[in-house]
Amino acid sequence: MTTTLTVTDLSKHFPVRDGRRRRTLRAVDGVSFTLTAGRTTALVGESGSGKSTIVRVLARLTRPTSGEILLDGDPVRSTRRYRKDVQMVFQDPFASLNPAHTVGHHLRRPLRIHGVTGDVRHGVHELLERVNLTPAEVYARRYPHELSGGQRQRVAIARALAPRPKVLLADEPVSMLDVSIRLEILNLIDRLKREQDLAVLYVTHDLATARYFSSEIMVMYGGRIVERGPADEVILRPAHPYTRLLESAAPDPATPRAARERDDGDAAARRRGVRPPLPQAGCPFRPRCPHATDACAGEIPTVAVGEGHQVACLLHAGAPSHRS
Amino acid sequence: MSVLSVRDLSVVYGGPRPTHAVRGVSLELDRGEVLGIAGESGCGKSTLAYALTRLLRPPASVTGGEIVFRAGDGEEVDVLALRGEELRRFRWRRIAMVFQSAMNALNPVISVRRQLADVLATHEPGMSRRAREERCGELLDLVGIDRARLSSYPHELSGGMRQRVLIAMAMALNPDVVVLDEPTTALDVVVQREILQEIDRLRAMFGFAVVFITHDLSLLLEISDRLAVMYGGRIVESGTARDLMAAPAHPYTVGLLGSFPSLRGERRVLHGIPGSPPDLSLVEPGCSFAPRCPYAFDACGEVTPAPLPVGATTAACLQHDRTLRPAGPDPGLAARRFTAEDAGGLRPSRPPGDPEPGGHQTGVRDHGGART
Amino acid sequence: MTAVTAPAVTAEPAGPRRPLRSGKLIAGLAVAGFFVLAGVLGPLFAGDPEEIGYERLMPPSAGHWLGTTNTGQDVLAQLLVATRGSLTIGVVVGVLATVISLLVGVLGAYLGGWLDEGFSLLSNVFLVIPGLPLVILITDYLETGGPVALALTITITSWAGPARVIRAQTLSLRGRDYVDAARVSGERGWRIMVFEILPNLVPIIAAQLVFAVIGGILLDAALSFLGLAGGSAGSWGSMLYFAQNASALSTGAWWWFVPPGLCIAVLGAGLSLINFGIDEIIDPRLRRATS
Amino acid sequence: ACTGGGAPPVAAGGGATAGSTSSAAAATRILDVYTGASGQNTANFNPFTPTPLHGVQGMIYEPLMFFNQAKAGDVQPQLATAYRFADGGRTLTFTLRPGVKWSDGRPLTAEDVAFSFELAKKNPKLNSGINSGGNVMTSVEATGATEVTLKFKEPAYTRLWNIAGQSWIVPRHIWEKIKDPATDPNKNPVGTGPFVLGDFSPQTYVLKKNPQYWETGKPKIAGMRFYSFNGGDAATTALAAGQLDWSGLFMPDIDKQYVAKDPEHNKYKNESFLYVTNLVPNLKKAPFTDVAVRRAVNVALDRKKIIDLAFAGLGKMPNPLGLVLPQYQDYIAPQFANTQLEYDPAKARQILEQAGYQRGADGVYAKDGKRLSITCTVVTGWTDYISTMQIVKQQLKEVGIEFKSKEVSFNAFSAAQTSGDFQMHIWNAWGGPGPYYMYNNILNSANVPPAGQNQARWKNDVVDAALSTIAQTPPEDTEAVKQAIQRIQEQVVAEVPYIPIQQSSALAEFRTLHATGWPSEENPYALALPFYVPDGAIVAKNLVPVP
Amino acid sequence: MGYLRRKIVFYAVALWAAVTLNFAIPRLIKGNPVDIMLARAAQGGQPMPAEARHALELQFGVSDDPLWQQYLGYVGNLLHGRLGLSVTYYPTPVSTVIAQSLPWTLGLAGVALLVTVVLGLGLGMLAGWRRGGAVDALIPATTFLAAIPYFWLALILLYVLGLGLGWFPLNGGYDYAGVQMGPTLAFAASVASHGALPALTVVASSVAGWMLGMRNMMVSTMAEDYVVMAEAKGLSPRRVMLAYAARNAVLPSVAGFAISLGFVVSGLLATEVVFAYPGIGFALLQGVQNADYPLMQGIFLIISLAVLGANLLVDLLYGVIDPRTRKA
Ligand SMILES: Nc1ncnc2c1ncn2[C@@H]1O[C@H](COP(=O)(O)OP(=O)(O)OP(=O)(O)O)[C@@H](O)[C@H]1O
Ligand SMILES: Nc1ncnc2c1ncn2[C@@H]1O[C@H](COP(=O)(O)OP(=O)(O)OP(=O)(O)O)[C@@H](O)[C@H]1O
Ligand SMILES: [Mg+2]
Ligand SMILES: [Mg+2]
Repeated sequence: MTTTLTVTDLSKHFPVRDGRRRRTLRAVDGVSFTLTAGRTTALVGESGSGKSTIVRVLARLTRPTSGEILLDGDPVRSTRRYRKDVQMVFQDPFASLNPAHTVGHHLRRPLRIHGVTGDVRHGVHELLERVNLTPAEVYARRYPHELSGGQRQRVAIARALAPRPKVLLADEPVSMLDVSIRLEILNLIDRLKREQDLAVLYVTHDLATARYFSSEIMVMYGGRIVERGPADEVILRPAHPYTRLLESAAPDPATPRAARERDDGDAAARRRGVRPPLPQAGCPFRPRCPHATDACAGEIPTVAVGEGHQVACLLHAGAPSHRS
Repeated sequence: MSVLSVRDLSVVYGGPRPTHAVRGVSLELDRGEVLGIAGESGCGKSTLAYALTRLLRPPASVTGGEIVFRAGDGEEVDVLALRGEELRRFRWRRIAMVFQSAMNALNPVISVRRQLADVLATHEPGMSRRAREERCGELLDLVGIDRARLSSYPHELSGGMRQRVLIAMAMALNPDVVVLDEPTTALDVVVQREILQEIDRLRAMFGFAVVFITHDLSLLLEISDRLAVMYGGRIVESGTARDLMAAPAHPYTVGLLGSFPSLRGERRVLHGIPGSPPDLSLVEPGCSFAPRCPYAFDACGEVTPAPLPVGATTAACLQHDRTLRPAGPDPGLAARRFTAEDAGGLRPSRPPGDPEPGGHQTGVRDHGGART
Repeated sequence: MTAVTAPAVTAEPAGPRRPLRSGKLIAGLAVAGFFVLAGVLGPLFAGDPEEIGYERLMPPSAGHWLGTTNTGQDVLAQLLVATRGSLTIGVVVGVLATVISLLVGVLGAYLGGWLDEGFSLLSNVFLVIPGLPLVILITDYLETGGPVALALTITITSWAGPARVIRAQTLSLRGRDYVDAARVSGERGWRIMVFEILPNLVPIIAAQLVFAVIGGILLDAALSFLGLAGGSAGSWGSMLYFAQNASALSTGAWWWFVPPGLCIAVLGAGLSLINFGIDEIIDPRLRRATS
Repeated sequence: ACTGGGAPPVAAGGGATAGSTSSAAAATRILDVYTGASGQNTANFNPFTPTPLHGVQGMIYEPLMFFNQAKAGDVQPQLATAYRFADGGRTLTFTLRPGVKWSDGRPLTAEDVAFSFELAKKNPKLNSGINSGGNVMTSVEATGATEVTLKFKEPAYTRLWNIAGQSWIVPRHIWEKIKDPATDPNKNPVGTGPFVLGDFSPQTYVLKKNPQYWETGKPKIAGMRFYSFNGGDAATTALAAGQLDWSGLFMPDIDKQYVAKDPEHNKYKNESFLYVTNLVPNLKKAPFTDVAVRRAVNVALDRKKIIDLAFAGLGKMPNPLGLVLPQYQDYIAPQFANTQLEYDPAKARQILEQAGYQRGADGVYAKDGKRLSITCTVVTGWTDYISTMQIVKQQLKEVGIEFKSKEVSFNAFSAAQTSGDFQMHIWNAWGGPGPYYMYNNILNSANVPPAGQNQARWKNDVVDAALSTIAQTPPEDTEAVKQAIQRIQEQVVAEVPYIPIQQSSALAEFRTLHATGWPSEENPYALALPFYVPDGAIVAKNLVPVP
Repeated sequence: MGYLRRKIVFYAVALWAAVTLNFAIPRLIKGNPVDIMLARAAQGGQPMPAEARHALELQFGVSDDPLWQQYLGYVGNLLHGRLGLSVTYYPTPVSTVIAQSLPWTLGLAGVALLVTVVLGLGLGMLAGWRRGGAVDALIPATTFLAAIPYFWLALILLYVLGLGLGWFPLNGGYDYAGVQMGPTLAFAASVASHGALPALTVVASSVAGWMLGMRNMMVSTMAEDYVVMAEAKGLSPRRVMLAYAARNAVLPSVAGFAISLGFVVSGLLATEVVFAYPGIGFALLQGVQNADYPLMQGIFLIISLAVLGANLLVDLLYGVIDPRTRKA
């Protein structure tokens, strides 16, 4: 049976202070998706759209306001058991390793905690070898500051793999790394995913790597998933105005400079310096959307626009809708 | 006629282990053009930018070379010789700079108005208060920010707005050159795009030359006229964006280009550049990229390569040195591939503990290798 | 997105492997070491500091290296015993204040919520309530305890500052990814506090400890000098008190008055140097450009 | 009874050689005085409060008579010219001096005197000691224009000092209008004394000459300025710098610190017969319940060394009788005429061994498994006592007694005195104008704290009876008084309730640059201590400015 | 909890704590004013007769009421501004004693603090600006100064500059014999010359802390991009130093100002004793020595209130100088 992590109607609200008024920030608002073993799901979206919040909720670092998380169809068990199955790789490899401990320590602890049987030392070496940090004995003795960024991130990945998890959450795992080593790390995650049949959630800003490394892409805006579908579908045939904006903004040397300047109305959405606040109901992108109508303030149905390709936008509401 | 010529510039951070951050860099910046400088973190890009704007502070010092600025009327200024009042007047009016992080480049406790007006008050003391106020408003208009925001403090602005304020500030005196040191790295892609377009528009309007620094090669390829690729304090390859993309001559450039998947294009072999950047405190002969270079051969460890014209670009790589390789560069390199397997030459000895580059191809759907 | 790969030179938090090379630190440690040695071994070699003799108010001589008091006691012997006393007070205050501040600061900041609100309120209140008057009042109550009770009292007024510093630092450490990473690994709360956060607080703790030691010694000196230390604790301060009582300075007996004050100042400066050294290790920017 | 005025002061020799001051300037010169005040002055000129400003008692308000403690039996008339006991000491009549005027010009009347005594009687808060006739007074009446009669429940012979010498006479016409005499600061004092209030500030104040003072020609000096210092050292500094004309500071090295600075003018007098410093054993606590221990300690002390080292050689040898000598030489029982305090460590050990103590391995005697260990409480920072402790410790160690000293705050010390929660402490015993006073203070079982100063908590029937006898005996009957005193001496010598350390060293420093006429060994017309009441006033009015 | 609410709770609790500590501590101290006064009288040679104890107890209002009743009474009196009568200066009200001494302390502390802060921040700024320069080289020397106990420095200065060289008067708040208190030039001059040495002591021993703090902040601030940017803008060095570097570097010092007040008060206490300065520090010492509960309470309360008030002021001021705190 393949492992799945199913998230249903997940919400996370933060009380925030707006000048003198208090209001609720819906960082994540009714999000549902499934992570499947052996597959990478990418989560993209603009800064502040709630990507990290989802990851933190899934990693049990933050309590959700509402929603259900099922691991292999079961509701979540004790945190410790859960953590054995769901692990996380952080964005910043410099911050996610404790400067006071050796690489060996970072790997030994999860092995001990999760009762991995057998020789712990051997387990550590095995992990290091799996992420290509050889000779393992040498690396096990090093401190994080003696490693380069890429090496650190590999240690972080090894740590996440230590309890033999089924789900790996990776929150922008390479955005802090130099371009030249990003690919290596992504390739490593990809390989491990296949070797260990992991379900991977890959959070990123970078549409290009999202397309390359994942089978499915989910696009978030304002706490909601506004579009999802097979990677190539979403990138090459974006349906939601926000996805289109995102896609057009991404640098792509393959596309000639002039071609970027096509006027699809997105420019209007870009010209604003100030981000309008998120509306309380309806489509969150409405205030920036060139196609917005009054109807966008109402209920937004999720419609399928292709094979497994869904979008929450009234522009496509003509198509048969599948509520999620 | 270049507005800025840099010849053989070297910068060293003093201390117990001096860091040779910029090593004999030569550049020409033409009036009105966009010169992109790309390179890995720590390769000396910012140091170069600070040297151009004379902002280096101890322990950094320029140890050699010269920087010449040519004003519109042809008058030449030896930038490195400027002192005191002269230097003060030269700054910003001639070369302005936009910093990487607008959050840090704006003083958090002074209002936007005062930070803008400061420039005007210093460089145009004759200007009346009212005129200054008006000009500040104009500047904000220019970058698409509401004038009312003049009274705001930096923390009250979004990241994109702050970056725009910085750009407005750079425009204040109509400078000849604007140095942009990673002006958009901290921003959301959408906002990043807005800012880039803003810069492009203003450049068209005022005609200043731009030195654009970033590690994001795909971005540079898109926006710059000419490109220089830096590695280990040196410029290893330069040329027009089109030429560089089409026919990179240096293995590092090849590797770098291979690190960026194309958003919409064909899927192709993707690989990183294994290994770590060089230690800039070591001054040894030889090519600093050699330890990571799949095409390195014996001479690479001994001879420091000089820039050579290779096709349409200029590259500092011994593979193209006919005296050392009469047969011409390795075919893999000629085919612009960056893999050990493809490398026909000797495999470089790796620094201890560096991983095998193995596995870097797995998982990537290879749609036919190199482009044609 | 920021790209970072080069071994960072500046932003690096102090790891245990960071070389502790700092001239100030070494000089400071040397001074402190000297006093510790004097305090521990000195009294064994010095004569009886209470031995009263007929050689009253004698200037330094071969017999009495630092002269005698108005009752003919040997100043050097007294100074050595006082060194022990002052150091004891300083160290006890330092350790206690640091322990309390660690408990309050780390627990509060890590657990957060009402506990943190309560703890930080408490430490803020203790910070604003003037210390010396409070200590004066309390020592009066604790008349009998001797140096340890005095140290306890001084501690009451000296834990709050360090607690605030440690809390702030813990708050910042708590937000670090490696703490979250440890949680994701399944580490328990106390283990995270003790093994993940505490080691990274070490430089700050050291700085606070040193600071509290200076504070303890100075406060004890002030209290003793005012005659409020509740019993002659045998510290530099009480030596000064007795010297002052006997008008040592106005009778020209500088050898009685100057050494204890100088000891306080030199030790204080030495400890400050240690602090600077630690500061420079935490924040290398503070190093002198030339060093 | 006594007659006559105060003895004319002997003119001090020398005289100012620096005589740049004209005699007119001398006459207006204000002398600078330090009485030991510290901190700020607050304007309190109410003589009935516990701590009025120095000079209020004596210089502004006067008592009826002056009891000179510097000279045994010397009693000088002041506002009263004579007194008379009747009715077995239960009635006391004063004859008042005629022609005395209040400083506002009104005459002093018998009504004023009666009112002053009545005030304390009516107002329990005022009854706080020196200004009281005690609550034994039943009535007070002006029995004539210059005569006042007081009646008592019990014979008041021994209370004459308090009644006549330490009770302040205030003008009725002013004080009857004062609502609460216990707390009124009496900002504009009107008295009969030789001085009146000049200017006042929280830092300093001046009492200036009362031109209509009853003793003609006095005072001669223009006035005195009273200083307040925040510490002994500041005062010492000022004194050494020649800023003060008169003070009562204890200076261990007075010759070096003070006299040497200006040997010609800087003089001092050691009033060494005022009190006795005792080690006070708590007789209610072991081991002092055992007289052998007290006696052993008593002979184990080398007092010469203690006085030399701890009291800078300024104290006098005390005697086993606990009397101040030579003041009361006449009262010594013949059998004790030549008794001195012994220093004999061997004898101390012998006493202990006879009493059944055995020396332990640590060199300390023990009995019934209890080591002979004494803890003596001393006030923090009282350096001469602390030094004493250090010497005593060494000396007792010699004879096999462990001695520890414990320094506590004055607060805690005084609380322990009252509660009896101490084993031993060191304290001064003071007397009065006669041997009775000291004995009564420290030996009378009625005066066990909190009531009085019997700190040893001694109860001896013979002593109590003797003290009671003296209280019932008219002072004229000196022989009866003497016999009673001698009965007490026998008990004291046998029982050793206190262990005397030294006879007082109270220093009075005065400069002869601006004034002469200070008390001297030859003419001890009053204690030279400026803080002593009313002696300070007596000295002040007898000073002669140096032209 | 919101920022504002947190602040209000803080001030309320701090105030309550100060008031209650103030009530509790003197009651925990052994001894009472009557015992003290009797002991003092006895020690001073004028032992009081047995009746005196009761009279004194009446006068000083030594109370056997249950503590809570005393507490209520105490709080009630405070609310009416009644601090009771001082024992030491009986029957003077505590408020009068405080009113007499407070101006001296305020004046001395105010001037000393002002000089310290201005000097310390100024020197710190210069030291940080020219790191490794002449001013920076002063730092070790000032550290040594800072480690010297206030009172010891005070005494040494007193003996060297006062007694030895005669440059300064030895003690007191002004020349008591020479000039009259009043709004005259002579008085002002006398106050100034008497205050100079105590103030110098305070300045000398506390300036280092400010200097060092400012220097370190300055060094950190100088590395900030906005300072580099200000330089890049071609602003004059003076302007960069003052408006960009120092302006920001001073913020933590301002925040620490109120906290440091407590230390200044403590230091002043010892200094006042040494210089016989007629301030509140010595009054407190007297209060303690005489078990003068009302006086101790009054002074402790005043000091606490002053420090709290200063904190409040700094909190308010901080909002003005650091716009970032206005929101949040
Ligand atoms: N603890 C918190 N308290 C209040 N608001 C929060 C908290 N954590 C996150 N938020 C808010 O929730 C929203 C979503 O944040 P989140 O970090 O999930 O975004 P993100 O998509 O990961 O952004 P980025 O790409 O910048 O990492 C943001 O507006 C953020 O300010
Ligand atoms: N103040 C300094 N002292 C010593 N070395 C320094 C200092 N600043 C930078 N360096 C070193 O100089 C080299 C070049 O730094 P620089 O900041 O120019 O790199 P960069 O290319 O701008 O990198 P990034 O992309 O991370 O901004 C690096 O190796 C860095 O470690
Ligand atoms: Mg995020
Ligand atoms: Mg840079």
